[in-house]
Amino acid sequence: MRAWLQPHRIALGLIGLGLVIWCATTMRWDWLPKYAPMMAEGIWRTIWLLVLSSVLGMALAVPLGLAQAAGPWYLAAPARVFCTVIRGTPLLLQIWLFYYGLGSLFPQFPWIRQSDLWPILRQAWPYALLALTLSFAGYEGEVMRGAFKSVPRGQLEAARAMGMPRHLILWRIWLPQAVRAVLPTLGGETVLQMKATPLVATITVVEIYAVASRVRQDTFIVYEPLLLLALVYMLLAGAIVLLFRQIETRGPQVRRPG
Amino acid sequence: MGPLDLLALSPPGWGATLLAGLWNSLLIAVGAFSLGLVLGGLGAWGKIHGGPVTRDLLAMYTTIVRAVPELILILILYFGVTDLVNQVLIAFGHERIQISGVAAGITVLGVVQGAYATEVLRGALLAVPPGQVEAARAMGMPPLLMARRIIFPAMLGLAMPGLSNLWLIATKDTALLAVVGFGELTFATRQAAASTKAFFTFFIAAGVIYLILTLLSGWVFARIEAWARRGEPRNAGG
Amino acid sequence: MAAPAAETGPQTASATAPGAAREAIRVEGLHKSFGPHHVLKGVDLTAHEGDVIAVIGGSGSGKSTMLRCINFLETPSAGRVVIAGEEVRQRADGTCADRKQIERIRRSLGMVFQSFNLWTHKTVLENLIEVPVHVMGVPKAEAVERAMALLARVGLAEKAGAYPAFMSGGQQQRAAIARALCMEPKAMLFDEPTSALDPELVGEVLAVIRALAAEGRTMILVTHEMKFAREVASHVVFLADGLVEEQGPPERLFGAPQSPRLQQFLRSVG
Amino acid sequence: MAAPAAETGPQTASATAPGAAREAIRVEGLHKSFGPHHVLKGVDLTAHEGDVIAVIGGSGSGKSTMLRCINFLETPSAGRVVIAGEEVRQRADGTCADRKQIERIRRSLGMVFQSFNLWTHKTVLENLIEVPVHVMGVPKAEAVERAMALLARVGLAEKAGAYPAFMSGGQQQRAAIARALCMEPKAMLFDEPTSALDPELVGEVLAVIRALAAEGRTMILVTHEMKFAREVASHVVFLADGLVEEQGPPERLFGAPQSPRLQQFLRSVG
Amino acid sequence: QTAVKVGIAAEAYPPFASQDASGAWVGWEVEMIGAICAAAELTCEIVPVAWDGIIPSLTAGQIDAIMASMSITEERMQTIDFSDKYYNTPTVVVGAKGVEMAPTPEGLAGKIVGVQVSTVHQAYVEKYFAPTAAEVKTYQTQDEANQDLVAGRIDAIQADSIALDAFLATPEGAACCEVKGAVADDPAILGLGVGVGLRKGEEDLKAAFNKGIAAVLADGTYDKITAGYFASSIYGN
Ligand SMILES: Nc1ncnc2c1ncn2[C@@H]1O[C@H](COP(=O)(O)OP(=O)(O)OP(=O)(O)O)[C@@H](O)[C@H]1O
Ligand SMILES: Nc1ncnc2c1ncn2[C@@H]1O[C@H](COP(=O)(O)OP(=O)(O)OP(=O)(O)O)[C@@H](O)[C@H]1O
Ligand SMILES: [Mg+2]
Ligand SMILES: [Mg+2]
Repeated sequence: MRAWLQPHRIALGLIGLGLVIWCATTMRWDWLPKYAPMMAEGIWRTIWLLVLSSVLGMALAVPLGLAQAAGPWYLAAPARVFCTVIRGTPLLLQIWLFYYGLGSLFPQFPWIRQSDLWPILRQAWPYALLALTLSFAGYEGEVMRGAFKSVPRGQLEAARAMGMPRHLILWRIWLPQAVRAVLPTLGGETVLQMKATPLVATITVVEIYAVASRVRQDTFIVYEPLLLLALVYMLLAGAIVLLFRQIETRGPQVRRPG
Repeated sequence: MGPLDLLALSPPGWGATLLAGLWNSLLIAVGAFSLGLVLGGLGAWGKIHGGPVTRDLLAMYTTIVRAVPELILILILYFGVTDLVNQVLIAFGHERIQISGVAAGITVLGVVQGAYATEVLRGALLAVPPGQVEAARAMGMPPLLMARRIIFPAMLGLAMPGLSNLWLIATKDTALLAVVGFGELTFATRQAAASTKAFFTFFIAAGVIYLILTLLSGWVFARIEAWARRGEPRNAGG
Repeated sequence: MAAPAAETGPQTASATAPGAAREAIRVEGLHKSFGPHHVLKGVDLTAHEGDVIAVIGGSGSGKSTMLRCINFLETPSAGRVVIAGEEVRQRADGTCADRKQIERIRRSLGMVFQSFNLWTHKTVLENLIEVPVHVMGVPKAEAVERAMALLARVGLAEKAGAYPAFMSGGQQQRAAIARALCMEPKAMLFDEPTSALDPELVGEVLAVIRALAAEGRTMILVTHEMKFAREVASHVVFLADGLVEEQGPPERLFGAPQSPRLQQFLRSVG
Repeated sequence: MAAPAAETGPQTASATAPGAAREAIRVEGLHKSFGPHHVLKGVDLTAHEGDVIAVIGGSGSGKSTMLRCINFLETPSAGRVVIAGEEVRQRADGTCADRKQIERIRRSLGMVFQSFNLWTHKTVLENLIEVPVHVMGVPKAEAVERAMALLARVGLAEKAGAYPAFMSGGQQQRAAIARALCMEPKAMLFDEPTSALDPELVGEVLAVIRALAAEGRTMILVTHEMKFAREVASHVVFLADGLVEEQGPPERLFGAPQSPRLQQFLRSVG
Repeated sequence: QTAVKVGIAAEAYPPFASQDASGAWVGWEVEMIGAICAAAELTCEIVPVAWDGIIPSLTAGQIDAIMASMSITEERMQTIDFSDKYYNTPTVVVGAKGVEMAPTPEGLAGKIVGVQVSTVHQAYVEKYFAPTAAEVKTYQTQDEANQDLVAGRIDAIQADSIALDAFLATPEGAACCEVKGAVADDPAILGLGVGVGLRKGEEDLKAAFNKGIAAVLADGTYDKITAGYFASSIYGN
């Protein structure tokens, strides 16, 4: 607690508070009541899209990274191609291809339209989630490739020499050390993912950014909705940063020379 | 008109427009990425070795700048700040000034890239075995030389994937500069698509251009990484 | 490269064979090249249960490489390895063919690395109980108890919660020895297990190794300390130029070395 | 913590002082704590030019820490360090105050680490010429020539182009020694420089150290090999429990140890 | 004559304003800017600005007026001023062929209606159809809404007749869909039309634009330009 009461932190806090008060008093917030429910819904949608796509994407990124770092060529090559294509094309394009390309093929098959899946396939969020997940997997697969490579060989040899089965080595030695090395990068990539979610508005999934844009278009008020949006994003990013710092401070602190 | 006519280099084909857009995108991406690297390097160094005030300020920098959408930053910098400066200038009887939209765009993108690069480089910096640094220190290397000759090469291998991600993001984030009236690849694509209604043709064309760009830069990044990892034995399959 | 038939030449080795003792580790015609660099040129070695074999030789003569080939951390370019009567199955390119088999075999071979290779993200205690608990299914409480006993034995009880990066060289080495022992392996491969230890602790390790040998466990250890080799080993192997140059009981090897290479090597010990 | 005034008690040390020889390294009242763990509790040590001081002591007794405090790789909790008559300027918190000064001093102190710490992304030759060329401004051709001569001396000439990760333990250690020598420092700090070397090479290193001492260079070396200490050192320091327990010429220390701790420590050497 | 910088949206919006491959701006609105400015005796310079930056540009003084098919709404009038309308297209509902529906709350009951976000149509749909419709989906562009109608993921779209006529003229539009009729007028939402956006308080400029609009309507210039693009007048009633 005392750590928070350092002079410079108090000063920064006061500056921040001043800014908030200035914004609250001199700017226009009369639109807020009308759009508040929409914003709440948007925030919720942003959060679950972010959480689900990051978790699923990371789950895909690990095998993708591993295959490239140490896999046989028949696994490494497809993983490599996947990551290159995903990282190499705009996410917007991917979202479009999934929704307007893949998604609009389904209705042409009557049996799909009749099936129980249709109410889900008809909606946009599955495509949004799919596109975001694959995108995250592509970027993080690349990060994990480097991370897996960076674990010193001796660490793995020790595990191998003790007869650890491969999956255990991966799970208990290789992955933890690899993830540790790239935690700051992963934290940044998660924040990037948060900022990539607005693209799903193009396929009618309305999250917080789209709500803010709509307020801007409806009312032509420029800065206020964006500032509110920034605040929401800052809170989310703060949560992400805290989460990652929490993980980072577990385990040994890096020994910093003199 | 068929897709090939639409993509022809001279009007009514849009090829020249797209290529000009690509060139602009590259200019901005290179500018922003370079600025980001410099800021990221300084930020990472400060986060690890700086005092408590430096660290808190940098934490704010990375958290806020990464969190706030680039659109807001550029609107505030390009319109808000210009407006403010102009009001002051006019109050004192001076002429209005006009910030260059491109400069504002590169600055904003670079500052944002810097925040991400800070974290990428910080992770890589922390992963450099302390013994490597100690050896340099014990031999009396000055910090800058040590950073350049020992630490930088040692962290490069791990930083490369994160940096290459950032580079690719920089090439695509240039779309933001449409707000300040700058036509780069994404904007040119949309323009062409909307004018001709040939959405599919142009988006695929842009996708292919980006993909080629990715392959080329991927090759460069891979070469750098291989060079950085030349002294490391390969981790064979588990 | 296909494994050539085991040669039986003057270098063929059999550690003192007191009839009854069964073979624990046998290496036949082991070759290993790193690119153009031919490090092992046909090493043969047999260890019976309860044997303590000391491997000596110049720096870079391939001692560590040989040890690493025994549990296939390094893929032999040619040759075969038989552990407790069971041959490690190899593919045509020399890599082991049966993952399950090699994992089982490795669990019966404790290894202490020259560079320790403690897991940096785990405390000493976690390093010790990792394999017993997560691979061999020992209940955690039991593994912790055994680990703490071993740590106390090597004088590291109060470092149980420390991370390896914050320990002295000798402490890391002792932790690495304790980690290998914690698996209760049937045989042990030690790569210079006393390089970072002071004379008192060397004596401790000597006692541990003797106790293990008395239990019938087999040990192969690479060492540079001739005194240690003489005291601990039942059999000494001198490696030079990728081949077993000379071997035999320590008294003979140190007392009356035959080959000029070994004589020269031992001269500097004085 | 402010550095307390240097105490002069029974532990104060002065390595054989033949009047004329100037002081090369002096450490006074050195304390070092890692958190609650008090490792060094007031070490005093003086080395004159041409002295070879062997530091012995149990594992974890603080030998490496002491060596690392001398060139401020570790910040002393208290105490001062004087190199060639020049005191290292410290801030109130013990860190060195003058970067330029400490860098200059470090360049005059070659250090060989217990864990070698060769730069993994540079070949052996590049490791050797790095500091001479890029810090001290030696022309590259000259540095390469000197480096190759040193590598030949430690028997590593044909490994000049190899990366450290692909070399044996002993090869790495020799490369680390050569790297320190390549700077032509006035004094050397060796942390167990022979731990990974076979007897032949130990003899080589011994010869190198003697030659350096004859040139008037000062050396402090931590070692576990009593035989080596006896042969190489002009003065031996026994560290126990964070203090200099006993010191003196090797004949006296090994021949007639006074303190029970040292007697006990040496008993195991046999 | 006063110099006026007229901002247009940099995003193409044919046939009102779009760039051809050589970079020149063409379209009904572009011609209309010239005509209105001439009639209002203003020296106009066209400045393309991306939609996201168009309002900040206006308030920061980098442009003085906006003519970018900007619908007049009560909400927007609290932030900026508008001139009189200079066009207002009829609003229609388009649905899949062979499906019974009418552009009324009852006719669209249980249907999924697509509409472009932040348009008067969205306001209209949310007021009249949302209570009975199964769902209202909002799209960033009209083209995306059209695509989804083709794909069958929505049942109907509401938009201005010009945009939808263009869509129904394409092969896929013609194959799948047809106009279901014009919606009932609600002048408060649909009747305000499209006007010139101006900074608040610039009454002189507003008067000048109003004068110019009245003049082109009166002297036939308006109809002449319109004839080059559309089959009938788009001024509305
Ligand atoms: N960075 C550190 N953080 C915390 N404790 C440390 C750190 N470095 C060393 N220690 C502790 O300080 C003590 C002395 O360590 P030091 O490395 O100096 O021992 P040493 O005498 O060199 O032993 P050895 O002969 O085993 O190398 C040990 O108990 C060690 O665990
Ligand atoms: N991964 C590798 N790639 C290339 N060469 C290697 C590799 N590992 C070892 N070598 C080389 O093989 C030779 C034998 O190495 P090894 O580590 O077995 O020596 P050693 O007998 O253990 O020596 P030491 O006593 O110094 O540890 C050395 O010349 C070394 O440089
Ligand atoms: Mg070895
Ligand atoms: Mg030590």
